[in-house]
Amino acid sequence: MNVQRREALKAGGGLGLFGLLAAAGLITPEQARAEWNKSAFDAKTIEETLKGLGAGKPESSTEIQLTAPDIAENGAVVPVGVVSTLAGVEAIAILVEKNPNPLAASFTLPPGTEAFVQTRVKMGQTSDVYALVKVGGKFLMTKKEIKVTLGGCGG
Amino acid sequence: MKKPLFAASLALASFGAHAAGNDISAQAEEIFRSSFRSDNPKYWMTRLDQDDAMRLCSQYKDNPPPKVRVQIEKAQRATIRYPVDGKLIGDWKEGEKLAAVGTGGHIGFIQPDPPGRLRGGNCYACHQLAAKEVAYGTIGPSLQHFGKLRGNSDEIIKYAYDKIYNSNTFNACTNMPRFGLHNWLTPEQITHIVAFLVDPESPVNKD
Amino acid sequence: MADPMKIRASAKEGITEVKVLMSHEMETGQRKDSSGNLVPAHFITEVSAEHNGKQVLAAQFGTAISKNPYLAFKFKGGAKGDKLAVSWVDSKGDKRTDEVLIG
Amino acid sequence: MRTGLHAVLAAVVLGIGGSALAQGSTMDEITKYREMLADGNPAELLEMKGEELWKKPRGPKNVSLEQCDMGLGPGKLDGAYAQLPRYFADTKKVMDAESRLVHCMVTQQGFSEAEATRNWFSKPGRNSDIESLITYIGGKSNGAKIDVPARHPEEARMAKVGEYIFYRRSGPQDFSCAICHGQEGKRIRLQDLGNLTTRAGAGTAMGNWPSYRVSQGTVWTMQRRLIDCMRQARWPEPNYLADSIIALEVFLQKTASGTVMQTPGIKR
Repeated sequence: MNVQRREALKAGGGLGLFGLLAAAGLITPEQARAEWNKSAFDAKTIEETLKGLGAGKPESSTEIQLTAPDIAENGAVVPVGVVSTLAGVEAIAILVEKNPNPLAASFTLPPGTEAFVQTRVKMGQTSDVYALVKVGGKFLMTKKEIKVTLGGCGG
Repeated sequence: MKKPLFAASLALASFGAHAAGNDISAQAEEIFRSSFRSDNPKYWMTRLDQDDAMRLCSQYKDNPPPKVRVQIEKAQRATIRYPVDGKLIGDWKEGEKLAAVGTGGHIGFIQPDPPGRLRGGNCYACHQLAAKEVAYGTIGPSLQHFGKLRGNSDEIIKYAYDKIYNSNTFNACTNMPRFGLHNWLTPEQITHIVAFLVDPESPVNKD
Repeated sequence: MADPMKIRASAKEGITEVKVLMSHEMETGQRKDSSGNLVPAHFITEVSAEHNGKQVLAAQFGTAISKNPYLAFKFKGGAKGDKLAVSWVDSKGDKRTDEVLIG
Repeated sequence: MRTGLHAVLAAVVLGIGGSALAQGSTMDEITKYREMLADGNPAELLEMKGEELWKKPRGPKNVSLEQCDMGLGPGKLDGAYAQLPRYFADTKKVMDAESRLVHCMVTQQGFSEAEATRNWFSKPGRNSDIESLITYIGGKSNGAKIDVPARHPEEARMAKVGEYIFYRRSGPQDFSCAICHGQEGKRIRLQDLGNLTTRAGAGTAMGNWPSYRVSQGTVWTMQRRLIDCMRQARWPEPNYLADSIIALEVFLQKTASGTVMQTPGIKR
């Protein structure tokens, strides 16, 4: 790791990661994103979350695919991926409707990054999971239900 | 629930002396017993005690010869107790809850149950029951449509009650726990599970 | 200090695929400890990946991302031997950057 | 089938195949779930950490574990885990990977046994060096054949003790290991249960540990796995590194011998 960056990171304090990277000259100020989107992550319903993300009422689209199993063997780790065939996807978000805070993650994709992300989320119970995609300033979505099942030995 | 779960089985009348196994069993039992902390509460350690059925089943790797089998089944039948009011069929909704609960009864220092942890029958661990529960095990037979297929005659109800209370009555050394014998479930709770199995309104028979 | 990440980055037919495992507890703030007290939330909030210094992904995480987070993504370009760096920062200000060469 | 009524009931039961189709797709989805997790196993994080701990001078004597003899000679780790437990002449005991590792931490690094085993498993906010080290040591046998023939008289004795414990029933649920792990093709809820009395079944079970448990958020060692089986049987917990656990391991590894290890694994 580059020494200069290490120092910059150490000195970072309250700047936020992307502010920091900008300060270290690693990314341009345009690339430095907003601070962590507290209002969206703290939201308790899908509607509030969409509002927090500035997504309004997204239309559903068949050009977005949510890759996840229909059934999760355990809710602590549920693999979820989002892929889209749409060109110019700018952002992707993953929402779990019945979690205390639906928003699990949001991704900003600079030009050149494919509309493809995979991660793993926690699910407290069986729920609809939403994949939200921003393309050309417009929001689209798809959703699917993932069943969370119990194990046998009784915890 | 501080009462030893095991009280009932310890009180069982003994038949037959300690299994006369091969050389290794006495030594193995000693090694097993010495694996536990000496400061474990006494009632924890009673869970390592074996009644005659356990000892014989262990000795014969759960496949006892016919004579021993009959002996076990007869002795186990004598342990069954019924609710005071004699009613063997309860509330299927309560039974449905009990069938799904797999928690309870854990002891030890690493991950004991938190206070007030529910204890259930954990039926789905081994049996298919209501169609809507897809996460069921297959150690035991499917019990879906139990009542639909068998009706709810007194005979069937008593069979279901007895089987849950002491499974070894019908099948010595079966995998199924003896829920009533060990006070794991109360007679009343067993009647609820019986209702879950036989009541025509229960999701076991509806869907 | 935070434990290192495990990063795999491989270039194939003009596309680089990146897979990252981060070592982090990802406490939700809703779990109770053995004495019944809530354990405060502590989770990775932001992740950034750069290819030769140019950002190729920015992510924001909430508490619902699983313990020891996994993240995979793809970008156009990238050649064997290029640098790929991933950084994260968490809700307590802890941070970590690791770098690999694209293989 | 000891009574007439029971025979009738059993026959009815066998006739039920109603939702076999639906269940097929359930298991397909569970398979998909497991496949999606297999790529990017967080156990790799512990493996990295374990390697660092293995090579780093530590303890009162400030030496690394690189001269530790896991059974194939000092520092020889490749394939060592797959041949454990085994009899060690220097201690005159049958030891598994964990008891041997602790032995090295005590004799070579100078830790007391209490210090070495204090954090034998992790909890949120408390790391376990043993977990990381065993993940690393286990990983060094990935692809190796399990080979525990138990020919030494002490190993043979432990295998017999293990077999006894495997079938030993007690507790408020009448459990033994064999109840869940003595038959072919069974599941508890949706988790497949290996038949540990067969080579293939024991191989699948033994060859995947150490394994990352997604429900626990960490790697479980074989000691942890077996001690927790006993907890789930509603028994008290055996002590860490107890002979009864090592005996079970000898019995299971002997049965599994000839199968190939795929570790670290990832499980529910």
